Amino acid sequence: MDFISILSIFVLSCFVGYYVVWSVTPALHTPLMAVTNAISSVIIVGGLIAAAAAGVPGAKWLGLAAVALASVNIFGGFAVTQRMLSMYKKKERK
Amino acid sequence: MDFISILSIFVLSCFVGYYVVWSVTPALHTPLMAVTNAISSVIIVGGLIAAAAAGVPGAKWLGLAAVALASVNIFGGFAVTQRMLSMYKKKERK
Amino acid sequence: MMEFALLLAAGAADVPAWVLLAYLVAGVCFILALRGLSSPESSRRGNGYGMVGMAIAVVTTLATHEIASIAEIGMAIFLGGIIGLTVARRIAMTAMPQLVAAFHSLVGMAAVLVAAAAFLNPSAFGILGADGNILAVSRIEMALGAAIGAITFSGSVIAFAKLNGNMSGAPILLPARHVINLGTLGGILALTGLYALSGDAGAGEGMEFWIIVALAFLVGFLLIIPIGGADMPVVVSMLNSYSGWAAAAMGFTLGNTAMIITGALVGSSGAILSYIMCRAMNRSFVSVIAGGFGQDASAGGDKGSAIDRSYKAGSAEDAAFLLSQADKVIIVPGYGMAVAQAQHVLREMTDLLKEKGVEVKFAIHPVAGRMPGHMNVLLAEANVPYDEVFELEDINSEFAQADVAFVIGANDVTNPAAKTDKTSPIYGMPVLDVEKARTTLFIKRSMGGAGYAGVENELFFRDNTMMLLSDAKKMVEEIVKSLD
Amino acid sequence: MMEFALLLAAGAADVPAWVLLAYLVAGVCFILALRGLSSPESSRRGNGYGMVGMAIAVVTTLATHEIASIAEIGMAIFLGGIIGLTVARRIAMTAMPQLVAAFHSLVGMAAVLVAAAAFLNPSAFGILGADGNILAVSRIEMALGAAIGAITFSGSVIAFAKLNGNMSGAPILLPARHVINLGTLGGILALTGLYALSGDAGAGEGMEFWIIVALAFLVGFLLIIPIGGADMPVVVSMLNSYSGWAAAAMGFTLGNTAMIITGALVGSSGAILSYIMCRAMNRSFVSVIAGGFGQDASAGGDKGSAIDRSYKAGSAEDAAFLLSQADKVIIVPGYGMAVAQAQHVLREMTDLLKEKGVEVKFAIHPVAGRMPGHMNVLLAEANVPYDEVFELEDINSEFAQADVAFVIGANDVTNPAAKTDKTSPIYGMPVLDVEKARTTLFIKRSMGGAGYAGVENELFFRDNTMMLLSDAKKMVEEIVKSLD
Ligand SMILES: NC(=O)c1ccc[n+]([C@@H]2O[C@H](COP(=O)([O-])OP(=O)(O)OC[C@H]3O[C@@H](n4cnc5c(N)ncnc54)[C@H](OP(=O)(O)O)[C@@H]3O)[C@@H](O)[C@H]2O)c1
Ligand SMILES: NC(=O)c1ccc[n+]([C@@H]2O[C@H](COP(=O)([O-])OP(=O)(O)OC[C@H]3O[C@@H](n4cnc5c(N)ncnc54)[C@H](OP(=O)(O)O)[C@@H]3O)[C@@H](O)[C@H]2O)c1
Repeated sequence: MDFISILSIFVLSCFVGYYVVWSVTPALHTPLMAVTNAISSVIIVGGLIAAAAAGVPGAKWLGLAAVALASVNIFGGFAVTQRMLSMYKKKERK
Repeated sequence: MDFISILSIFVLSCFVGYYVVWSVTPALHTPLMAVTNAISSVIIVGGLIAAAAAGVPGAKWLGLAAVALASVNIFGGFAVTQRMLSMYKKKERK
Repeated sequence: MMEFALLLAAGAADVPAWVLLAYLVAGVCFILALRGLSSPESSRRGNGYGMVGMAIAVVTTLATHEIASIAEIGMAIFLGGIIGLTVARRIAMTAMPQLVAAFHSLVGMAAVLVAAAAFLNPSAFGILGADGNILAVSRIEMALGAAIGAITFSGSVIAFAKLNGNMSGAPILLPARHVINLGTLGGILALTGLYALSGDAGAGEGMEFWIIVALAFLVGFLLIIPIGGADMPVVVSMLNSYSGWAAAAMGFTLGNTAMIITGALVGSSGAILSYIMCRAMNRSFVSVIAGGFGQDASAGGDKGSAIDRSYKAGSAEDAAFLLSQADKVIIVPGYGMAVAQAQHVLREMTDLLKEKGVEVKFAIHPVAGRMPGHMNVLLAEANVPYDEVFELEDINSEFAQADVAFVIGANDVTNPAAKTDKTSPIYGMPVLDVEKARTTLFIKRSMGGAGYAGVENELFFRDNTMMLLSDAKKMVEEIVKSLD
Repeated sequence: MMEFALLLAAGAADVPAWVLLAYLVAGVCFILALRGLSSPESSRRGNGYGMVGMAIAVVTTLATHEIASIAEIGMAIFLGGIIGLTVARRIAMTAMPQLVAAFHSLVGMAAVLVAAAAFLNPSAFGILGADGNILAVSRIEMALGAAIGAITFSGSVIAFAKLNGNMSGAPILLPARHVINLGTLGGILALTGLYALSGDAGAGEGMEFWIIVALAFLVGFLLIIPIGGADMPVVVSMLNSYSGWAAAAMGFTLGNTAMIITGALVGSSGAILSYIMCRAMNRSFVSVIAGGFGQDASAGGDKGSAIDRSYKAGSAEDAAFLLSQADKVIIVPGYGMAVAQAQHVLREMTDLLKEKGVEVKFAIHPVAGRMPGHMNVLLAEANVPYDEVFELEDINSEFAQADVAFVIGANDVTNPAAKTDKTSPIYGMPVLDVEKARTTLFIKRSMGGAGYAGVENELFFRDNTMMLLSDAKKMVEEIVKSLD
């Protein structure tokens, strides 16, 4: 991808981010913080690339460390979000 | 630009379009119709490319016709939108 | 895999970066143009962004192409601009629905012309492959762009003719029309496939392209004639959406960000407005597009009984008396106000009432009139401040405290049958609770005439309703005289 | 112009199309994950989308790279996953602010590690230029990504320590701290520029990179220590935003759509939440970041006078009597409820009241507690149905009809000084009108203790206020006993 494509994608994503976050209901702002945390661990992709490559061993260990840290976040973030969200219930109508 | 970049831009634009249109106040739905009309004449870009190229004369005339039609829309659309919008006024507080 | 990768390799690889950037900026300007419409204050600035975006797109294109004849292009723009500006200045606000339809048809035609030009001169568009054929993916985009454009064109022309009264609004129902339409659409898709796979697809080669265009013109015509005149607003909005997708398709061909963003914006806008209208009318989009509503309904509505039942008629003086005695008046305008062009004199009336210390508000139903936001723009034209105009949800609870609900040319949007009568064609549509006001005044021309949905309104025969039978403009003028 | 074009030519040109498509799909999944949070019903499905998106991104990456050792990678993921899941299962809901801060620090550190790995092994990332140097634009992206990541890391560690009580919440004010901070930030930017322009920038070459990382760790630390513990929520949210921008910067380096979309989403989310908090507190973002609030305010608040003035204290029995006699009770929870973990017993109390036919609602101020949505999640934990919980705008007008406003551990969000006293630090912040209820009950531990803003609350001394001085959990337990 050329730089301008990436830039275009970034600019449009900022608009999407703006609108999508404003549409989150205030009651779910805490889960929002947790889930954005989880998805920002997509940085794991960078760690995997570094860890996968043979060659420079320093880079590989850094990559593995990044993968481990990001994994804490991914599993922890999604799980804690799920735990919170499962608590939000409607009144049971009897 | 490669196809996937274009596709990415398109997909993100659809999200932006969805949110931006829902955020338009219902009182301005008529101007919205007029202004979307005006901006969809960005198709004039295609007409200009065809009209600019030397060579195939048929294509040139088609391009010029497209430019003329799109221009009606651009000038007419923005002008009528402007005319409508200039009518929306707040109460003058005396 | 190789095949697929080749298919995806779009042309024009060596466009300078600043050009791509300029188109991106133009696209962002268009986003800001629509974003401005979130409130009247920001809307004028938004429109400015739209103009800037268009200027950037045009100038960038002109600057990056070897121009054969700038004079001819200038002429074309000048000619189009003059016509556009003249129309925009002259048009009456009540004619907006027609105008929008007419403008759509132009966008549709322009898309067809651009696609045809790309077909004849693909190298100018950078879509000619190394083998002398147009790139397969571009062929698909071109064919679809042309087809959508053609449907938009012929559909909009019919919509214009019906809205403008050049053609009867009654639905014209061909036998087996659904089969014909689906067959033609299927044919277009099949031909697109054939064209994409064809081995002879150089510049101007391939009859398939022209047949697709011809069929698409036909389908646009066939799709719209069975739809009743009153359903046209939904159709116009749908066509708006189509014109957006056509622009997006051409944007794919040209790899042009501005066109893609615009296409997605316009496409969403049309689709969402259609959805909003259908929801507010409690009708399914499919039933609108399938057509025939206007006719069935006017056959089904039992208008006959209206004349037999007793109702209370009033004069302009009675109305003026009731209004001037009231503490709070809520005005409900509808399609009849637009027909009679009564908005200006209505505004005079509210001024007089306000001078007498009466609190006056306007209540707008989401589908009052014949276009989304129709009433708002007419009231704005008559200088009614927009902070005195309220949406249904915001004002509906206030009718119970109002002394007078003043209904001028609205009918369906006040009909309580929508709340109670499951057999009514408007059942389930939200309505304004005008019957909760102490007195309800109804302006319409006759007891016989029904509204858009063709159903009778129970409210006309209630004790606390007074009918003011006359043209809306005349009636309000007389009320103004009596108030003075 | 050539230079510029070269600068813009990012690497890794021959990635197969399906890979790019997969990352796009992952990005769209993340959008849908946040979109799901627009209502509790759709939120669980949204979270599912998020997981799917992450799985797609990970699998795609693994499938397209020659993997040296899948066992090691598997171990790293397994180890991280176990820790993450354990923490997620064990953590108390009241500790969410700390947890979020801790997680942020991990994302920040991961970004630093990835940038460092790219620095050492650029060819694996496809960012090695033909001249043996790392591409200039990638150098900028890497340096910025590493710097933002490092700031996020050290800042989040401090925020965690302050929120978790490992470190005093009091702001630590270095002399000339603004100058030091700005200088260090300037240094980082200057070094980034030097590094980008450097001629020796092969794999692992360039001390600038490491200095940038070191300075960024320092700046993160310096930026956060002067900020009071209570301002931490705004800081955490700001750091969230940073971690998003760091991910986006790495996404530019890798040309990875999923990372770019995520970065923009997370970046906006953090920024908007910070904005919402600041607006609801009527403070400027700059004043939060400039630091020192907690200290100034507790010095400024004239708490001394509180003890001298007379107020009406009540017992649990008095409260139980008033509550059971009421027709309508509105409960206003605040930070004190979280501290005392009183949400479960509060829910028992409301059940008893509902059995007695009392109408009970919850009113949540946008910044009640110490985190956006803090009270909502605690009440949800205690099984309070979310349709009994209302936002400020939706319920504020109902206090006038309530017999009892039951304020449990909230203070600032009820303080009428925000409406009347221009000199108050909370002036202009919207507050809950608890004083309009017939009787107001206030649970807090002592008359001396003030809330977050450190200002006195006039309401404690009003005739229709009854103070219930005790720990919130104990007090509500006693009320429950008396109600039985
Ligand atoms: N706004 C949109 O976007 C949109 C789109 C599609 C469909 N629609 C439909 O349009 C309808 C709009 O409802 P509405 O209540 O505004 O209008 P309506 O139900 O169509 O009623 C119009 C009323 O105005 C009266 N009228 C017509 N000309 C008049 C004149 N010159 N002077 C005085 N009265 C006159 C008619 O009675 P007489 O003939 O007896 O005078 C009729 O009672 C809804 O059913 C809606 O679903 C709206
Ligand atoms: N939610 C957010 O996102 C956010 C972010 C940043 C800042 N803030 C700020 O935080 C504040 C929140 O307001 P708030 O009304 O919820 O809380 P507050 O004003 O901080 O007051 C907390 C109250 O709880 C009492 N309390 C503490 N522990 C208690 C216990 N164990 N049992 C009973 N009472 C206890 C305290 O009095 P005693 O000490 O006498 O018991 C105090 O009156 C606002 O000023 C807001 O601006 C919120």
